[in-house]
Amino acid sequence: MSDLTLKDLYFKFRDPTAMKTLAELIRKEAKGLKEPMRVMEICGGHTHTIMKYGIKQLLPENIEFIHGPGCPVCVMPKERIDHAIELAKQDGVILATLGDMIRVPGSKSSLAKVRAEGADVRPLHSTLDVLKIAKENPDKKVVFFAIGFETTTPMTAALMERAFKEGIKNIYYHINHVLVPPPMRAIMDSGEAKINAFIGPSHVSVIIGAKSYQFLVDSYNTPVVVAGFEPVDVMESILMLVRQKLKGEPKVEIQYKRATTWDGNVLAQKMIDKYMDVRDTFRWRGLGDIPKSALKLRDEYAEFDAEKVFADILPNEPIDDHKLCICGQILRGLANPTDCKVFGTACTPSSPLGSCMVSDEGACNAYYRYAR
Amino acid sequence: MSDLTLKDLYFKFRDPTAMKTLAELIRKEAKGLKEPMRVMEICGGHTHTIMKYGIKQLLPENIEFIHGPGCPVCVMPKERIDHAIELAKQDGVILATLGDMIRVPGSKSSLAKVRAEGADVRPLHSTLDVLKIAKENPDKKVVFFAIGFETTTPMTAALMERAFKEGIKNIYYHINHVLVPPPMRAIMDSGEAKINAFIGPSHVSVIIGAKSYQFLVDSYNTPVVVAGFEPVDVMESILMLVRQKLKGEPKVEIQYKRATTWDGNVLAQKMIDKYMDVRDTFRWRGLGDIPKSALKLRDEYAEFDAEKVFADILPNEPIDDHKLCICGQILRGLANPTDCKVFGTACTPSSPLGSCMVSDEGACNAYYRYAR
Amino acid sequence: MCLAIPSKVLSIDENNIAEVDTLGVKRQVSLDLIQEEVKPGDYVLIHVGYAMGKIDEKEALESIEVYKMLAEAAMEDDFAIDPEKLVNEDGPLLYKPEEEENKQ
Amino acid sequence: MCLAIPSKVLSIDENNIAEVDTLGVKRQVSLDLIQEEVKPGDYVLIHVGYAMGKIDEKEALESIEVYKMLAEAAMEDDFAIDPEKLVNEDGPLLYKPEEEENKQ
Amino acid sequence: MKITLAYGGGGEETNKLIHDLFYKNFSNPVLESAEDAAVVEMNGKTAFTTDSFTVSPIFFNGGNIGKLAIAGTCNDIAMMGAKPEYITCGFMIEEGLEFGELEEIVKTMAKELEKAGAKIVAGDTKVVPAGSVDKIFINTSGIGTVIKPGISAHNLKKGDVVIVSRDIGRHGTVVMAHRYEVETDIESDCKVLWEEVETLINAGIDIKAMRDATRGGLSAVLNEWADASGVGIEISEEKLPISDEVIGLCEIFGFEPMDLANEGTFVVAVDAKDAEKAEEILKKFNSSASIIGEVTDDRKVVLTSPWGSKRYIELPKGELLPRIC
Amino acid sequence: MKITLAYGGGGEETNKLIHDLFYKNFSNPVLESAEDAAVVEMNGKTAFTTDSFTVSPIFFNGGNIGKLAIAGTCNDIAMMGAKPEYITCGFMIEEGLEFGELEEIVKTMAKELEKAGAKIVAGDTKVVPAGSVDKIFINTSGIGTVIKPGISAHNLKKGDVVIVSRDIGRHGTVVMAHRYEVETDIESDCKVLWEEVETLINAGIDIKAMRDATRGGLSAVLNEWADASGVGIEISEEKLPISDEVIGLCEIFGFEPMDLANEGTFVVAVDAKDAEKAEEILKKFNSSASIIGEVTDDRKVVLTSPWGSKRYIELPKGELLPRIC
Ligand code: SF4
Ligand code: SF4
Ligand SMILES: [Mg+2]
Ligand SMILES: [Mg+2]
Ligand SMILES: [Mg+2]
Ligand SMILES: [Mg+2]
Ligand SMILES: [Mg+2]
Ligand SMILES: [Mg+2]
Ligand SMILES: [Mg+2]
Ligand SMILES: [Mg+2]
Ligand SMILES: [Mg+2]
Ligand SMILES: [Mg+2]
Repeated sequence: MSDLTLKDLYFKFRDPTAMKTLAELIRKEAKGLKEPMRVMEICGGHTHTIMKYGIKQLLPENIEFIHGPGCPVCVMPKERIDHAIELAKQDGVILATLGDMIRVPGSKSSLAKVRAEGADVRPLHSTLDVLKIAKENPDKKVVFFAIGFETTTPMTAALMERAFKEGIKNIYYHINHVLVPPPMRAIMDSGEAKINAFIGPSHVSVIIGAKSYQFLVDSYNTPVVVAGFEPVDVMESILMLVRQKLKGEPKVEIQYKRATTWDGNVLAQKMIDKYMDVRDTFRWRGLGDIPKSALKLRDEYAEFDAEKVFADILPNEPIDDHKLCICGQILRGLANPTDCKVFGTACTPSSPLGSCMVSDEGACNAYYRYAR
Repeated sequence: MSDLTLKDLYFKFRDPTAMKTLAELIRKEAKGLKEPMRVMEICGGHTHTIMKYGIKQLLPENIEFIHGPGCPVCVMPKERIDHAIELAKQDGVILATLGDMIRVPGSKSSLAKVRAEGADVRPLHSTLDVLKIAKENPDKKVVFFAIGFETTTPMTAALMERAFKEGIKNIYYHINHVLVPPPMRAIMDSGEAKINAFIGPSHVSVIIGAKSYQFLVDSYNTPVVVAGFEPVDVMESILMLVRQKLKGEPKVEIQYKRATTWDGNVLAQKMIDKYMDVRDTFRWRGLGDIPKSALKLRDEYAEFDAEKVFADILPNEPIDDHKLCICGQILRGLANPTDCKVFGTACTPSSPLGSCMVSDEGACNAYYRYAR
Repeated sequence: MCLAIPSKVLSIDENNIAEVDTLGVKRQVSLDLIQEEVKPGDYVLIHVGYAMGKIDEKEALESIEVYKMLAEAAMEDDFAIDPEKLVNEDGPLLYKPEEEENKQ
Repeated sequence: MCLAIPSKVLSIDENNIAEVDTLGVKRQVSLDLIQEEVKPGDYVLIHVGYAMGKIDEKEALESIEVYKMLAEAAMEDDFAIDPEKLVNEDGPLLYKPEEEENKQ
Repeated sequence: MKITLAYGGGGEETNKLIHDLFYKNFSNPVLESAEDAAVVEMNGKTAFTTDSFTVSPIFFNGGNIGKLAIAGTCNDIAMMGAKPEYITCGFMIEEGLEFGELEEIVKTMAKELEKAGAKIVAGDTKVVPAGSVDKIFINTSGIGTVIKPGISAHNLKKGDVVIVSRDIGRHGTVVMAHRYEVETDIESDCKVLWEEVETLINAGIDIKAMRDATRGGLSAVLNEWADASGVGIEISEEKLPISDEVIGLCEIFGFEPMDLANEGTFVVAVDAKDAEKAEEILKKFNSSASIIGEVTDDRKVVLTSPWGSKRYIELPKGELLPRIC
Repeated sequence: MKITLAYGGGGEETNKLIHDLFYKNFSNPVLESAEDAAVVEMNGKTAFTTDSFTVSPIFFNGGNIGKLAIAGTCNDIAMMGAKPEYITCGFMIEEGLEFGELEEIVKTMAKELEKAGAKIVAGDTKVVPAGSVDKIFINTSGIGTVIKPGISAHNLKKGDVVIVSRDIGRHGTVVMAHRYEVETDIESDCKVLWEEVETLINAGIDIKAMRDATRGGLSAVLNEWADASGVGIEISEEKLPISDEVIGLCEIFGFEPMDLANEGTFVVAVDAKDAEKAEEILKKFNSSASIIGEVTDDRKVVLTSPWGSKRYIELPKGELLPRIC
């Protein structure tokens, strides 16, 4: 076996012949399926891969995708987006957040708009940049609006660790980290979506480990394959799901073996646990209240918790989606973007009505960009 | 007599017929002078009027002008210009000063240059703006670089009065206010300049009163006419000096009666006295050390005295003029700008070698602009 | 620093700040350095944001009157002016004895 | 937030910051979240400024090998692939029994 | 509504801005063909010029930056005896500018273009992050066919007469008044001058040189002419038209009216035989138009006072700063 | 030495800058005549265009803002089948810019002009207070005689072949790498393209449309063409030339190479019969030149993957922001 090169890690997993071969294998083997396979890809990254690489076009009709609530921007309710906007508008506050947040519309504005009005909003590519911003602006309050699933949560914790170690006291954390398993359970419990197979997230799983999906097998008898994020990964995972179906023995399998283990990144898990604990409940956009589905700062860090420090300026009334928007149903696996009446007309990536149209990972956005 | 209009105050004192008539009268009467009349106009404002309105061209050959040290920018030694520059370069300092100071070269740079390099320098038109700047920038130290003869000094005092009344604590004062009578005495004592008549300043006199020049009559037997700043004022004053000469009775006369009195603005004098007292000595550019010729903040305001607060960063070594520059002689009344070898060649208003070329009031500048 | 500008007072506010007019250009200046009463319509000399003195209208008008007489005399003689003719009730024009009185 | 990028470690400094290369683009990332030893030449997954996991080279190469065999089989049959022919010493390709073992 | 960075991305929002605002107001087929470059028919001598407009404030008494941008470039073309025909326009916009302000600027430009009889045929829009530009800069460039060739700053001869088209220093006064926070009702002279120029040309005036007295004011024009033609120019102070407010502002800040910028005022040098006729024509457009002096051979620009004193007029120097001395 | 506000006053210092820097480097008689507008001779169809350059950083791998300013405007002219001839140049400079930096920019411009065979005939310089512009903006406008008429975005017909002149996304990669503080050795493609265009014209290639794929990248060009001509365009992903570093940057930040800006890369649509000849010519200038697809009639821009899946290519939307999702 020759040595691995960096290019291999990209291009070998986008190999055209492998794609065509896997498509042929899936088409052949899927003929044996007794009922249509309704696969939910949990992660928005996979939604993106499926749309960008036209994977649906390679699959037979009895394999269907249901897009899961796997975009952290899309599942944030408007009142929390409003928090980011309110915080950014405060004098003396620099709001730092991941680039994806900049365009998301809250109830009245967006970070892009308040920035145009003079707010100091910094789109980050690396959480480490927050340290730099805080050091360069000692007289400002830097609010880090932290968002993301378990993939991103450890980086927030690691940032806190480093900030405390360096004695930096002007960073405030607004924690919007959500968890993948609870909404899965909620969707399966409601039973509406009729999902009978799962593609498990790539990078969430690197952190939490494949074991975290065992409950889907145990409680709902549904197969799970933890898949890589390249097109070949997804195709291979589909094939693995088909084969599980044919064999009739659901289990959690890992296709993404080059990066995922059964137990995940234990150090990262500990780091999260040090700084954050689970909220009693959290309101998801489209899905409503889900118990124990999100994280918050531990009480001992209350003085750095932006939700507490800025409590008096943060609105907390729940704000519902635009009446015509069916993001909620899409996020629950009950509808496709194309079912929405305003998809591509009143709602486009440049003037989105709902959150699924905003983020590049959102189902509506991905449909708009790649498959209208 | 009809009512006075604002336009009268300008245009009646620039009246062409009056100018021509006065010229004719002066020409006629000056024929009787026994020796050439060597008139020093003390104030740079008069230098400006004389050059701009071509007054020399209207006078007979036996009336000569000698330009006095009456430009406060020109008489500031380079080490004090360097103070302004050093202060402007400090982090967290806003340097506010009158517009005239911006281009003056210090030993290595100028306020215009350090501003181009990022320093926060504010050219003021009104001292009151300092209050506004200080209020808008509570986290900055606003240094007011105060410069000027007795005309301008009361405004610095009035600024301090108002700042203290309003409880503004972030203004620091760098006092460069100089006095008119002491250099007059120094020049007369040296005897080199052979001055036998004076045109007294317009606006300095509004503050200090015409009485302040009585010593020139008493000690040096030299006539003084306090003149307005318009061309007709200057012409009338020349005529008055000629007539004093003819009569042989030197005294202090006021031509500028519409604004000057014998005692001056007593309130302004008190205001100065409240905040400032006289320095033991002050180094004048070109004239050297002159005792009791400048003001400083009273000790009780030491905490707002920029010379004290920033003492450790302010250079104090005397810095001499460019070797070729004869500003010193010009300021002492011993030479004319055209006597300087580099006048109009190496030294021009856009790259001045000496201070007399910098300020619009400076003799070299006025010569360059109006009379090369 | 000797540029001071004659201006007309338009109004005065409760902080002793006057709005003044300079040939159609209006600005705010402080009257804190003037002891005498100032009222709208008065003329003041302005320097770096402050009125530094009132203008004595009578004196100004007198000067203007003298220049007018000068001009008239000049016109008559086509500028071949005879100083001796330039007199009014106070004596010779442009050189009035009252200056003496001021000194005490 | 699931975009994580395979990158090669070039060097590691005293603050546990690594310089990594992504197809010719170099940047600094923190190794604070990796328990295992990381050395230059290793491959890591990068997310928002941190390495979040090492890439198992053996597993990656195995996958690549399988895809290569797949491609060869496909070429032979002009994509009319017989799944039964896609086997190696471990059993059928793409569905290896060892997955079972991991679960404990 | 505020302009966000998205409007400068070159994508959907940029296109929207171009269509809904620019095409709508500047509407013409060449512009709307949206090619990389406009294609127009030109034949013979063609005047070509550019100016960038960075004025602060962007709205002022008598105009806005858009009016300036059209007048400025059309005037530079007109000054060469050419008819302003085709204009390009580059907007550099700060994130956060009010859409309504941009719209007002664009509408003003459209109105001025109509007066000039010119068309915008190509454009470019950039939106830059807050702090990277002060609200909006506009560049305009323009081309036009030379109707009367041979007009040049190099053409002045002794005895030619110099005329100014109206009272000087207005635009500079308006801008300085804003910058230094004094108030005045005076309006900028900002205006397209093609009509005046066309009338002079049609009347057969023997125009030697023309120049709009923009930045640097009348002083700059006269010095540049003297320099380019190797002549002197003597101006009579009495004849210089200047409004009271301009004098007032100059008194306050220690400026010279001749150094202040104009944006709709030009200087024209004509053969002496045509001077009065030219003055008369210009007076019809603005009654303050005036013969101000004549060309001499002593290579200096000289101002003569009403009492006969002379002084030099220099090219303005350095930044225009208020002085107290 | 730093540029101070005095250099923008329109007086002596401005003149010094113009003479010592601009005239010296851009030297030609029309420019040096220093009239209000340049007068040049044009005959027939004339391409006229403008662009403002606001790039940050002003110096980057493979060029600087000056190189961009010349290449950008010359290329827009060339894209109409016209020879870039006369250029105007407006500098908007922030007080405090290093004189040496300005000088380097100007020298680069002079070098690019020479390659393009074009001349700067008119210019304008503004210096604005610190904070009013980010270091320097440059506007260039240009005119040139159309050599091959009829090239237009409206001309595409089904069956025409689309060729890209080299690998895409380089300039955008260089700028984004700087903005988001990652390092790469890749150079911007920034370049004057007239030589390539002239060679195609001289070879008699039946060019339908040409466009340089600047802001908005290849995606914008293809969508604009489809829209203007009422056609579709189908591109093969396999044939798209993209360098590893561009892919690497896109992986990191979640961008699409087709959305990234180019500054010396153009797309040309030719009649199918000439496609291979055109590709061959372009390969002589850059070996990565490639036929990438063809014109269809379904009014969409479609990218076909190597395994036959199709997806739409949209006009890029909004600000290009790095994404984590
Ligand atoms: S298209 Fe827009 S409105 Fe419709 S579901 Fe998607 S995000 Fe909501
Ligand atoms: S011309 Fe210049 S160098 Fe000469 S005396 Fe005047 S200021 Fe000094
Ligand atoms: Mg183009
Ligand atoms: Mg121009
Ligand atoms: Mg112009
Ligand atoms: Mg453009
Ligand atoms: Mg601004
Ligand atoms: Mg001009
Ligand atoms: Mg263009
Ligand atoms: Mg272009
Ligand atoms: Mg210009
Ligand atoms: Mg800057």
